[in-house]
Formats: sequence, C-alpha cells, structure tokens
Amino acid sequence: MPVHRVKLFAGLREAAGTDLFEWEAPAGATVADLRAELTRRFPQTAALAARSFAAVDREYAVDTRVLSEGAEIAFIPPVSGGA
Amino acid sequence: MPVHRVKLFAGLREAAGTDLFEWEAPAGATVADLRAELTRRFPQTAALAARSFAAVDREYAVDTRVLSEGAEIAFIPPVSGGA
Amino acid sequence: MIELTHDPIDPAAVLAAVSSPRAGAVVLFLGTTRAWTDGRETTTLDYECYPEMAGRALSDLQGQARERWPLEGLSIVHRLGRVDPGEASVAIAVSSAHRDAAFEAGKWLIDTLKESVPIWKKENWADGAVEWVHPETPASLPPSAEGPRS
Amino acid sequence: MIELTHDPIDPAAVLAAVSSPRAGAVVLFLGTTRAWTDGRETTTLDYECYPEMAGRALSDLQGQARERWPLEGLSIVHRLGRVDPGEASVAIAVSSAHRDAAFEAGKWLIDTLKESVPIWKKENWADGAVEWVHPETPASLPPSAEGPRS
Repeated sequence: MPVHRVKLFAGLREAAGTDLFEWEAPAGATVADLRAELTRRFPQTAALAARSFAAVDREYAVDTRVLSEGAEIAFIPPVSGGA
Repeated sequence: MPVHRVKLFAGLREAAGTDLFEWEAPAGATVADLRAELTRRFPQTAALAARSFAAVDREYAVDTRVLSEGAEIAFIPPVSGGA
Repeated sequence: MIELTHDPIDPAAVLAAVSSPRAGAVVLFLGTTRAWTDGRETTTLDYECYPEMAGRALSDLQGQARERWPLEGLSIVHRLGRVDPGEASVAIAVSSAHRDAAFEAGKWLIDTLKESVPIWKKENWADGAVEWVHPETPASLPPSAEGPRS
Repeated sequence: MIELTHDPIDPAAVLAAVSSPRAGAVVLFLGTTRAWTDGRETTTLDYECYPEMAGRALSDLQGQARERWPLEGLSIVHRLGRVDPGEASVAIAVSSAHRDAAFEAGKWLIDTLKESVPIWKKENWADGAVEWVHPETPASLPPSAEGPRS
C-alpha cells in the first residue's frame, strides 16, 4: 500500500503537533479519506481540518480526488496572508 | 459700469494672446454675456471658449450667474491634469 | 498633504504622509504621460494651473473623499512646470482601515481630479509641434460647481 | 517581480519593478496589520507559507491578471517571518497604459491573494496570547483549484 507523507501548516500543524504525518493508505483512497484519517489520528485537528483544503502537487484538489503514489500532498488551513 | 478683469489660461490664453482681459460690463451681465464678449473680442477663442467653464471666486459658475463687481473671474478651458 | 510643486514627486514621501497606525491598507496612484502616443513622440510636458483655484479644488476633493470614505490619510501632489515623459505628474495616496475604501477613494480622487481641477498640460512633440491638451468636455459642470450648466 | 522575503518591503523597489515607458498609470497597494483590534494590542506578527506552492500560486495570479488586463508591469512581494504592526506585510504594484486596468487588477490581485495563496499569519498579542489566523472559509475552493469542493 502507498505511504503518503502529508504536510501540515500553521494552526493545523500546531494542533497536530507535527508538520508531517504519514499514512499507509488503501489503494483508491481520496482526499476525503485522508482528512478523515488526519482527524482520527489527531482529534484536536477536527474543527480546523474540516475547514482546510487539500493541495496535491501544489494545487488545490477536490475531496473526491484519488491520492496517487508519490504525489506531494498538503493540508492548507484557511489562509491569512495579504495584510 | 463695473469693470471685470477676467483670467485666461492655457490654450484660451494663447488663442487670445493675453492672460487677462477687461470688460466694462452692463449691470446684470452674466457668465454667458461674458463668454460672448470674449468671443467677440478674440474671435480665435470661439471654439475653445464654447467648451470652457467660468469660475467666479474660484468656483465653477453656471452660465446664468450674474457677475458681481469685485468678483474674481476666470475662464477654465477643459482641464488636463492628472496624467 | 496637498501640494502643487515644481519638484519631482517622491512616492516615498507621499506614502509617508498617509502612514497611520489605524490604517490596514494604503493605495498609491501615480499618473504619467507616455513618451509615445499613436506613433508620435512627446519630448517634454509643461503643466500650469490656476493656482488659487487649483489649491482650493484639491482641498475640496480631500474633504469630499473624507466624507464618502473612512480614510486615515490622504495625500495629493501634482507637478507644475516642465515634466519629462515617464516621470509622475500626479501622485495620490490614501490609507484606510480596510482596502475597499482605499481603492474606491483612490480611484474616485484621480477620476474627479482629471475632470475638475484647473490644471493644464502642454505637449511638446518631438516633431516640433506644441499643443495644449483640452479634452472633450462633459455636458455638465464639474462636480464642485453649483449646478448644471445652463 | 514575485518575491517571498524575510526583509522589510521597500515600496520604491516594488514601484521601480513595474516602471515602463508604455505605462500611464501605476497602482501600488500596501497591506499592513494594525496594532489595535477591538481594543486589543498586537505586539508582533509571524508569517509562514508553504513555499513551493505559494511561489507557484503567486505566479499563477500574475499570469491570470495579465490575461484579464493589459498590464505593463506586475509585482507582488509578501513578507515572511517576524513583522511589526504598521510594517507592510504585502505590496502589490501594477502598471498599465490606462488607470482603470491598473486599479481593477490591483484590487483583484489582493482580493485573490487573500483567498488563495498559502500564507498564514500568527498574531502575538500583547496579553501573551498567540493565535494563528484562519478566517472563515468560503464554501468553494479557491480560484486556482480544479473545481468546487465536493
């Protein structure tokens, strides 16, 4: 099974206590499955994870997107640059 | 009869060949009368004078405005500041 | 800061003039004349104004903008005399708690300045021609006037 | 010029980067965090980003803006790391032949940057509290995404 390494940032990183989490995902796992796994592993991220978007290979990805092996994956909590 | 001293600027000044013209106006003369007099005195200003606004005491004035003695009067050809 | 000046405009000074601890947004506009217009080259520009009225008109614009938007700082500087193409002839800076007000006020100020403030530009063309710029006028009096032209 | 930098932003350099003989208008936006919010004081801010994606997102914004408006120059600089309130955390400058395009593009760039570029701000409050800022999110994915969130 592919192992995904997922980057976490800002409040999501602090809630999880790590800037990277790994998940040995079943084939066909989606962004939505990954979010569920993040929340299961780090329950204190639940509220913010629900409001976060995934990025796959540095682009925002929809929740139905299937994770492919070797892709660069991150969770992007609501952004606050620009002021 | 009151003597009005009228300031001219930019293309209007160059067309008239002077930055100031004086007019001994009949009582009750208006901005419109002043424009007619300007055009009569300096026919080469006619086209631009028709497109110019009058200013009385440093504010734009309508054509029906009656000129009062001692007011500061100017003709303002279309402006082109700001770039 | 409201200024009609023969000196080059320093954008840093215009920005500094609107700096405020209560501002979250600053918008600066710089207006310049391009060297080339439809294949014709401008070598220099000359700006003149009706000084007493232009100063008053700029102050009026400042007051009207402050009535319409919650601004912290507002600054308008316009060049007079000889200006080279590419140099800023006008700078407008506004600061506000929020950016919508700053963008709207900045846009309104330059639009209204161009319509109503008695400043004129003379183009000195490379082919030797000299030309005062007097754009087609709107049918009604500029905003600061007492009413529609009869 | 697209830049994510730990150094203070120099507005003059951002303006210089969009200077063009074909530009008649330059619009510069500076965004700052105010020291006081509802009676509460911020002592400092910390900005972080997802560097690889933020750089790409800013380049995408630049490309999209150039498709939508006829721009001559476009520059975006965002601070990272420690920033004091009142210092600019972001600067956006655009230049264009005409001012409408410059104002519209400047406004669109800061609006879209704030919605979509992966940069985050941490408020270090004077009362000792520390807080990542994660605004309420819109229901749909940011503009650069492939489609609406399921």
